[in-house]
Amino acid sequence: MPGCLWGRTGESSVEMPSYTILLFGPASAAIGQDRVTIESPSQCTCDELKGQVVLQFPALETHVQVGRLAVDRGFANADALIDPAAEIALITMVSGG
Amino acid sequence: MPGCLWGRTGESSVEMPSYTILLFGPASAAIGQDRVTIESPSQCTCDELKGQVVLQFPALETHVQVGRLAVDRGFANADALIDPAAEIALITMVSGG
Amino acid sequence: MAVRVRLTDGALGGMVRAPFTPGCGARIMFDGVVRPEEDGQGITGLEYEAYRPMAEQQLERIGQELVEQHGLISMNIEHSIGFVPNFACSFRLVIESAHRKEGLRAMDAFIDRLKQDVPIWKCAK
Amino acid sequence: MAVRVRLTDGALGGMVRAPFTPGCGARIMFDGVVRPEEDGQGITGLEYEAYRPMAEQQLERIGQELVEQHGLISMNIEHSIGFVPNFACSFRLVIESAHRKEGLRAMDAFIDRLKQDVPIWKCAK
Repeated sequence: MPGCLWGRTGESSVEMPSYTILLFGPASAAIGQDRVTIESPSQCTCDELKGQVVLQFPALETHVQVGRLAVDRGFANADALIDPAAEIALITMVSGG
Repeated sequence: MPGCLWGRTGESSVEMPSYTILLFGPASAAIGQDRVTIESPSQCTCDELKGQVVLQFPALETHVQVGRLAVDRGFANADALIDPAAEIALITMVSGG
Repeated sequence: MAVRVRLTDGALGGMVRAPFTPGCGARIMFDGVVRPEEDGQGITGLEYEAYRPMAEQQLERIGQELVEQHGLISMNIEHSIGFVPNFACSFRLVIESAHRKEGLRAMDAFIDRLKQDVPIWKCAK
Repeated sequence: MAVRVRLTDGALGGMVRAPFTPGCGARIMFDGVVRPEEDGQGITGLEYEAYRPMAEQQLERIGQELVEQHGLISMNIEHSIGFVPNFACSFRLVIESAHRKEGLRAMDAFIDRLKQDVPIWKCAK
């Protein structure tokens, strides 16, 4: 039940995790920013975070579809739980060489 | 019937063709010469000429076996008739590069 | 260290010819060159952008993998960042190996991986 | 002329980097290097002997064939004749092509043909 916080009444509510995602190349150009910040109701897997990006930044949809997330400079698996403190980047279709 | 010359009695006998064959690398080293001359009873095909080389220079046998003849700087087919005036070379196993 | 990686600002210049590493029987050098058109359109060059720390790490990782897999002697990888004009070199890969076959295979494999897994993007200008 | 052939006395020195030919997206350079042993025996170098006119003609012919077959832009072929010491370069092949794939394939094919059909012999010294 995401969003439902049991117990410890009287304490401040649990902070929603906030993810900063670095953008490069075409993705960065698409929204004119080199990063986006995503507020999520709970800690996300890689695929969930991609879903949140699309929800909150629809202009990035095609980039997210063809892209992968890198976490601390390595590609993350789809179901890997992502630490909000990690260095996260959206790696869209690359074109080096 | 090689060697049998019909007709035109009284003329000088037909000259036996003489082939000069250039040698290189291991073949040249094997007999300490950079060429051999082969007297043949008649004009030879490539394979016949190789046979004559082995007959007249047995030390070249293994080189002839692995080698090919070049005629005027191109590899000759086994059954090609070879002009004694051509530039002929024995190309043994090469090892460039 | 068998693998060296460098990201360089602008076009790659001529390489100083290093002596051959002992054991090397084949050195293969690949220069990727900017062509004056992209998708049929005339351009003046390509602008490369990288996620630098990850690009360096990926190039190093892919290099190490291929050095081990193919038993290479050394791999030297250089890629441009920023603007590279037409007819200039934006990527260079130098592989030393005992024999040519493994060097050629590794070169092909490296460039496939570069175009798939290294966070560098180009933009026609 | 897309194919250039040169037989050179002794080791091949550093090559002057020619500008890339228009259309070239990939330049691949292969250096064949003399290794200090042959069949497990230490050597000081290799002595190359050639049937020069045929070697030149064959290198040119094989080059032309591969340029046509793979649609290459240029091929530059250089081979040493005479003594080449250990750790020096005795053979160099530079191929320019629009893309890397055909260049790498042609390079491999060329060296196969060289080792089969070009009258050059080496002798360990």
